[in-house]
Amino acid sequence: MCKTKTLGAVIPPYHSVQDLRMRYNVFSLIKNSFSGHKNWQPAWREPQPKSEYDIVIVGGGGHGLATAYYLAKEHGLTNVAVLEKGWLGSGNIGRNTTIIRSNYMLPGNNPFYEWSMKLWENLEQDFNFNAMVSQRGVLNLCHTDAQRDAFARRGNAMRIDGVDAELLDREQVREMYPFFDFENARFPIKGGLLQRRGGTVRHDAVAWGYARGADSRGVDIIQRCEVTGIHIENGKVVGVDTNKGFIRCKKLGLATAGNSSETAAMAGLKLPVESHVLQAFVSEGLKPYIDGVVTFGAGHFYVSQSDKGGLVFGGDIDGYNSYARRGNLPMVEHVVEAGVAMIPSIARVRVLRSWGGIMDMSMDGSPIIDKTPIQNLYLNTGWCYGGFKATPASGWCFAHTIARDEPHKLNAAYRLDRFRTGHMLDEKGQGATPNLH
Amino acid sequence: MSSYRLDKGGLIDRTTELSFSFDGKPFTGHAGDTLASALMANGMTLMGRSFKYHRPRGVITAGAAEPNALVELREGGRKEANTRATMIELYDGLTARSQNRWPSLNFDVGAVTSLASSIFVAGFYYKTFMWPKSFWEKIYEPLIRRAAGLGTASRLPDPDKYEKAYAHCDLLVIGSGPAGLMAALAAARSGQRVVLADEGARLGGSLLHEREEIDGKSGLDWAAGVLAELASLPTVTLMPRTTVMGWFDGNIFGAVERVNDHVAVPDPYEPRQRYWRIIAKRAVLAAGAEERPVAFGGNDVPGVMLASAMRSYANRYGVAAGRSVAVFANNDSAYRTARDLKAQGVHVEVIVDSRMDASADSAGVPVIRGQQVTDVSGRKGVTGIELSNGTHIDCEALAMSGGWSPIVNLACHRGQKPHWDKSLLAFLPPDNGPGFTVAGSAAGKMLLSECLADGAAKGAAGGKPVAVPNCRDEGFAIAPLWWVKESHGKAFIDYQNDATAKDLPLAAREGYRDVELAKRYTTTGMATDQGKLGNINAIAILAEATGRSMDEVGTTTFRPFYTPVSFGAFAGPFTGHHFQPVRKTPLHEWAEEQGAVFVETGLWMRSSWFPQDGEDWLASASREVLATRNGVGICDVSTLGKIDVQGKDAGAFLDKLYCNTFSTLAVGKARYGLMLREDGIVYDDGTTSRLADDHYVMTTTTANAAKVMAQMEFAHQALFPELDVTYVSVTEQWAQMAVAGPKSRATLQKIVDGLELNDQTAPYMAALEITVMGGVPARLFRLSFSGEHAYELAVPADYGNMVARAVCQAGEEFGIVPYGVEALSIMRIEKGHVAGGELNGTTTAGDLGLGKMVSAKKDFIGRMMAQREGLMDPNRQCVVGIRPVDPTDRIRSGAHLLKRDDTPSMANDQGYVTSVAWSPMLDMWIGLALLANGRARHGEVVQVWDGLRGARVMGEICDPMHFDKENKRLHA
Amino acid sequence: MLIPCPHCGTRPVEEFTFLGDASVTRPTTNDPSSMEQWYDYVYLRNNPRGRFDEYAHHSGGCRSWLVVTRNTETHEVYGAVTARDYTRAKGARA
Amino acid sequence: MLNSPEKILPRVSPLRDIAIQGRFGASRTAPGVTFTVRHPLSIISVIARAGQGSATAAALKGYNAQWAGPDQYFVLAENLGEGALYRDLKAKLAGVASVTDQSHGRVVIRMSGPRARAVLAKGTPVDLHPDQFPVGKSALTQMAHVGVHLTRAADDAYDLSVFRGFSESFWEWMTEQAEEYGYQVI
Ligand SMILES: Cc1cc2nc3c(=O)[nH]c(=O)nc-3n(C[C@H](O)[C@H](O)[C@H](O)COP(=O)(O)OP(=O)(O)OC[C@H]3O[C@@H](n4cnc5c(N)ncnc54)[C@H](O)[C@@H]3O)c2cc1C
Ligand SMILES: NC(=O)c1ccc[n+]([C@@H]2O[C@H](COP(=O)([O-])OP(=O)(O)OC[C@H]3O[C@@H](n4cnc5c(N)ncnc54)[C@H](O)[C@@H]3O)[C@@H](O)[C@H]2O)c1
Ligand SMILES: Cc1cc2nc3c(=O)[nH]c(=O)nc-3n(C[C@H](O)[C@H](O)[C@H](O)COP(=O)(O)O)c2cc1C
Ligand SMILES: [Zn+2]
Repeated sequence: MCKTKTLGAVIPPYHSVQDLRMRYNVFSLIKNSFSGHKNWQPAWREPQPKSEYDIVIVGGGGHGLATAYYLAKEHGLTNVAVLEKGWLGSGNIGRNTTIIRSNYMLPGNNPFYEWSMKLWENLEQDFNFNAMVSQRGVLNLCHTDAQRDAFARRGNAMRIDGVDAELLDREQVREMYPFFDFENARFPIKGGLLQRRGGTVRHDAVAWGYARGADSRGVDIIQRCEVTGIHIENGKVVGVDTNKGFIRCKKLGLATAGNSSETAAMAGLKLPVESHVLQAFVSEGLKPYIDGVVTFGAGHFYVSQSDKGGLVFGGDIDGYNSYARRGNLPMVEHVVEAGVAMIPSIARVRVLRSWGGIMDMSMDGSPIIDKTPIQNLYLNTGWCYGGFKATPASGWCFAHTIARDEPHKLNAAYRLDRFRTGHMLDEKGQGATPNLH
Repeated sequence: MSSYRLDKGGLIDRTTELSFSFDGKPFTGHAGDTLASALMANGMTLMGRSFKYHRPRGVITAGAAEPNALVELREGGRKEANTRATMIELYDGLTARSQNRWPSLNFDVGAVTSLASSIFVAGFYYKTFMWPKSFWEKIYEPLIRRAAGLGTASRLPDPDKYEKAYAHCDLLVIGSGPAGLMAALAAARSGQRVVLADEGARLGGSLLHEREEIDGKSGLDWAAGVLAELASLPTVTLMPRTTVMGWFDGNIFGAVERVNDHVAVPDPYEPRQRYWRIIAKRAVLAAGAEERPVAFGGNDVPGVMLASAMRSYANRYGVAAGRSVAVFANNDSAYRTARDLKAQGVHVEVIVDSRMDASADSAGVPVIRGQQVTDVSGRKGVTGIELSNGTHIDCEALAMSGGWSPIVNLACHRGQKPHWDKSLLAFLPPDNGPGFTVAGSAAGKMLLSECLADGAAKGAAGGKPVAVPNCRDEGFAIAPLWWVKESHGKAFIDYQNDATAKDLPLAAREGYRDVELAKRYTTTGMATDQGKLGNINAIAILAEATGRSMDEVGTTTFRPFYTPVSFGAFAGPFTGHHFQPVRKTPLHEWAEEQGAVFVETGLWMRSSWFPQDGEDWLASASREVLATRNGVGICDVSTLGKIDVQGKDAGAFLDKLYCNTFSTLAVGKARYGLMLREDGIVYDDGTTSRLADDHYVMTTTTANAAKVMAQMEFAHQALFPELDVTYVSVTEQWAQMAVAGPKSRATLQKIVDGLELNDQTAPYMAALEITVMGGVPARLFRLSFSGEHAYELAVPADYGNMVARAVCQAGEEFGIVPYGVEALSIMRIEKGHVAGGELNGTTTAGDLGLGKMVSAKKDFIGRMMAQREGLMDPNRQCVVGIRPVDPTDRIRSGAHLLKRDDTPSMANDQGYVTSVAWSPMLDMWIGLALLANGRARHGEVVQVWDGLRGARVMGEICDPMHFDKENKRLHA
Repeated sequence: MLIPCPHCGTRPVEEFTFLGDASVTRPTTNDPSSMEQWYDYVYLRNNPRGRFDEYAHHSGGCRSWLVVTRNTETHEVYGAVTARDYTRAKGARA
Repeated sequence: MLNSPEKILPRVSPLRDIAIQGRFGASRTAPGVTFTVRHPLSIISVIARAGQGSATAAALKGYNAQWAGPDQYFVLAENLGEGALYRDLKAKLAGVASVTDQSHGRVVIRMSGPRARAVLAKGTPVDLHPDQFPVGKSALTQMAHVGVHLTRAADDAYDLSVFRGFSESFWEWMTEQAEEYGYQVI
């Protein structure tokens, strides 16, 4: 056997607490290129967990990381750990179709999502990481008069609160996307609701940016650390069991998305949530084809194009409870049939890859950000397919709720007990059937 | 241009010449060629450009894993971007174009990016393009987008057809090499239903391009014999050109058969591709192994290719990759390339073997041991190689082999992880139990004899064994070599995405140490080939960089699809107008005769209005309303859901389903019913009639018919199984027409048999079984949605058109008109009846003004949850009528309501308009709305705010019943 | 996924519609004090990783409601009974 | 007067103008598939009342009763006159089963020929191997997004019964699937 030159020293994980991080910009990039990019600092440390934190956040997804970031940034709370059972961003933040929008219509929802949009609009400068926030426009197509009326209601609900919305007619849609099916469609396109400020964001970069931002403020992000139990004494949370040992904490926030039922069960709570698998897909890379985000109104299909050129698309959940991050063929067909119905020329484009994520489907399709009946235990769940766009506001509001021990006005409607009292936030009007939301 | 076509050999038909063009230039090839082999035969090594740096690229493989030689195939609506030249079977008239280059493949301006490649390292874009903020969307991103992407997709509809099909088998064999053939044979001989699928144009797997002997015959002849036997068995289905692209739950495999991708234009009766769902009791994966490259400088120069691919081009296609070639390997198998090429008369310069102790038979080709290729000279084609000791060797092509990776993809599609084998230097497939086993090289068997025996054993799976044929094995030995770090030039790991070996340690340094993070940060393995070639090298480099073992690093997640699948295949025939089935009512023909304009309502086509003399919808609908209210109109209401409910407990069952009571309904009568969901929200409404003691027929809204049926099935089977009741949809059995207006009775009287219609025989809410037109069985309901004296007449569907015509004839003297759903909707809004806009899944019975219907005496679905405080809140939005203060103003659906002087804001939002209509009776726009505490606000003037359409008018809140409040007409 | 319908034999998942946790039992009382039971029944769900009894409607086949026992992590299907039998058995246990 | 309204009004199949007789699709070989619209038919849905499953089955002996769900059947007959079979069964099964006339609500298409099974395989996931789906067996399934009651009528003949409103769409789909084998409509 012959010897090959090794890399030299093995690159160790970075434990040190002091912040050596250099700012990201074109100058630091050029500077580093002269040294073969050997001098970049890690974007985050890989610390061992301390035995105790003021606040432990379970779940290193978008919401958990954003929560930690805003706890540190907005509330000065930095003795915080984020515990993530997989790798950083391995959950839904790392597998969603990246759409952001604030086209909600219920009073409990709209201001929250609009706040999220505002945070997106300033995010990169805030955390010095290019997450490619790209306001390419989100267009929802309608195919019946009833759908148009519903869009009018929604669009007005947006406009009434100062959120941008435009109602397009058929010709205006055709102008934007002339190669959609306007000739032979089973359900003709009649128009659409456009939010120009909607768009896409590079999903992984959101996790990375928040992680880097939180870490640099002293938050410990601990990967491969699974929470297996929650310790409660006298109705009060005192700490969590993990595969890395017991970690004591004064407050505990659960932001575990599709796994919420499991983590809440560790505290003896049964949630109004089901876990469902949602598939997503990407096509082979193409030259610019679809400029914005478009959703089909006569079937389950939505699509946008990534900066790499892949058409990123998806549709409905598979429809059965699942913790497997993969779906089955019927939904693939269902989604693609709708895709070709909307864009006949797409038939010869090829689907490269499919994957799935586990959605925390709530009973009314709206999230929960709240305190729980257990003292110092806070809950963030119920995002269905829509939690990516919520990431900044969710983190912001959850941080507020934890830090102040009371919900912010923006998340006041996202109460855990709203089903008991009958104050549902049901944008779709489907009722307590999570797989219809 | 010199020819690289060898004088003899190969499985091509040299007597058939096919012409084709590449980038507009004409070429010829032979039947049996791929586009790649034909281009190579014509001396074309440059076939594409890479993603990021636009590096010149040629073929690397002879198969499905090809990352470089991607072309735009065909033209117009048939244009396909990113098609692998190595998989395109040549046909006469083929046209292809290179992609991701401008202005030409040979001279590509985009290649300037490689000048700045020291900046464009992995993840550079996360660190820059943030300033100034507005530049991202306007400047940076468009540039990135234009530079990225590969081929251009067509914007014309695809003219070809696609199909779907199911198959069932006892055993599915994936791959038709020696292992697959033996597996299929073993199962087939014991009478099992076998499907043998291979993505190749021809069955035989590696036997088509290796020179091996089995049972004293050439491997090719042996395979032909086995295939002939399989083909002769009725229980065997052979599926060439069929890629099994995914393994799914229930041992269901997805597969795509390329029925007509090898011809210019498919036969008009045949699909281009057929998508299969293969439901297999058992499956054997015999997909073989993928040879992998080595990372060294210039390992992407056109002319550097995998050793097995070079062998394949020589043996199968009779094409030499160059006039003089060199071989670089860390294992024995590449020696075959030297031997086979030499036997074909190609000059083989040297074998460079990274091992000191290599001992394979080089057939006289000189071997340099213990050396590595550090760099390749040449830009658009290899001119020579540089060794670690500084030696330069001239050659036109370089065959490389970094070892073999079993093709385990499918075995990992359901979440299982492969494990590392230290001696084979390969990830071996996980154990998935007896339902899905792996055989041959896919299971890490490197010797032919092992592949044959393994295939036979996995195929028989404990059943009757088959004799394993004899063969001579080639030895196999390997020593690790992933990355030649002395290289000066770029050493590529992921060719298409331009990820280099150095990107991985960089990712690790920056904290992206997990293999999944490194993948996402560097984009390694994310291109169209999904890392089939390079992922193992990436893992090894990352393992070394982070001091972990291969197993600790592990593979990234294997996902469907094994190779990319066209949208068309998944969609099948369900596109365009056939996206969903069309549902037509029994009166469709009649409505067409009447000039109906149809509208999609769910799957149904409903007549929407019946224009005369160029009327628009509003004029037509208004005329229809007036004619109906002043005389008589007829409307097709067949789409309403109709459910036949029978049994001793039919009444008790309906009492559970509806919030009001039906067990007390008299035979011969109908009653309006309101159905809630268990959460207390209104689900559906409709009338239900009692035809006999144990027989009801209920109607549902068109939209909810299927949902209500499922709800009934659930309620009965899961909640109240003790009830003796049956229910069956009779929606399609009956053609149903509403006949409405003051002259409706007189009209119907003319066709009703032997019954004088009056308020005694047919009072309001009567439900009668009668006959019409001299014996046609019919059901007559005296119901009204329009507020007029009206009936609904149902007749068996096959008679529908005739009966409707007869009604029209009968009403002629009264000026009968057909009216559509637009007119229907106007009349119901005039009467304040709630429909879809108000039954929106969030309203309660109280919100709809129907609170009185809710029984307090019995248990029914939704009873308890409807009593929650949030649903009883008097400030909830409830249904009101609304009309413009200035009758010339228009109100639109979806406008929001604000107090008279409030400024628009969410906090001030009071509700919204749910339905509007132009009322020809009142000569103004009227509407229904949901308004906070609305019932207490009749008479209040509010703003009707429609910022979306730039309108704001004042509206007056009123009773929802806009017209004929006393219901005089109903009882007239 | 293949579901063994007791009436139709084994059929693929595309013929079925799912409705989640089948372990819940509809309360038999309308007494105001039973509100909490009703809330539990309508809104709270068992949502385990692993073995799970769920309602499935053979909507594309015989239209029977079934209770399928399935692993939510591996999607392995252990079996299916009719909802009618399941409910009756539940009643018998209660 | 009640017996035969057909005398006054003929029953009109929804496929009357659609299922046109002739030879279609590929014509290299003899037609692989033959379609016939079986119209008019009497089709009666019979659903056993609680606990009356076997009584219902027994009462249907001698009828052409096709399984159509648990304790449910479609009883078919060539047209016996409007409502005749319905009235007959309703009387026989009083108290035992619910009887509903579906004669007009469903359309039955007979597909036969050597490639009939191949055409069906493009739509239904039901395994049509004769061991699994012998002559006389019925299945409820979905094809081309349409619910189908499928019965094997003979070795290479199948009856497909669909709701009438879907029949035209279904016909279009099914005949297109048969094109590659060539088909005739008789
Ligand atoms: C396919 C797909 C497409 C989507 N598309 C969109 C879209 O276009 N727009 C949009 O707005 N939303 C979309 N969503 C939804 C969105 O991704 C999610 O709602 C959102 O990401 C959820 O919040 P999160 O990022 O915190 O979740 P996650 O990233 O899932 O974070 C939860 C984390 O908790 C960890 N965890 C769980 N249990 C434990 C434990 N016991 N111990 C430690 N850690 C634990 C998990 O590993 C996970 O990393 C999509 C989702 C999917 C799956
Ligand atoms: N030169 C070497 O050292 C070396 C290395 C590895 C293998 N081998 C030899 O190669 C042979 C391997 O035999 P084998 O039968 O295992 O494999 P094979 O390579 O002969 O056949 C595999 C076949 O599977 C097909 N296939 C792969 N994935 C598919 C999919 N998803 N769908 C449809 N088809 C798919 C391929 O097109 C190929 O035809 C043996 O003779 C072995 O000795 C030699
Ligand atoms: C917006 C988006 C774009 C993606 N683009 C690609 C791509 O171009 N190539 C690729 O191989 N995967 C792509 N993926 C899929 C990922 O490789 C991966 O499958 C997904 O993030 C889920 O992770 P997992 O498959 O590791 O479970 C993309 C995913 C997302 C969310
Ligand atoms: Zn069934």
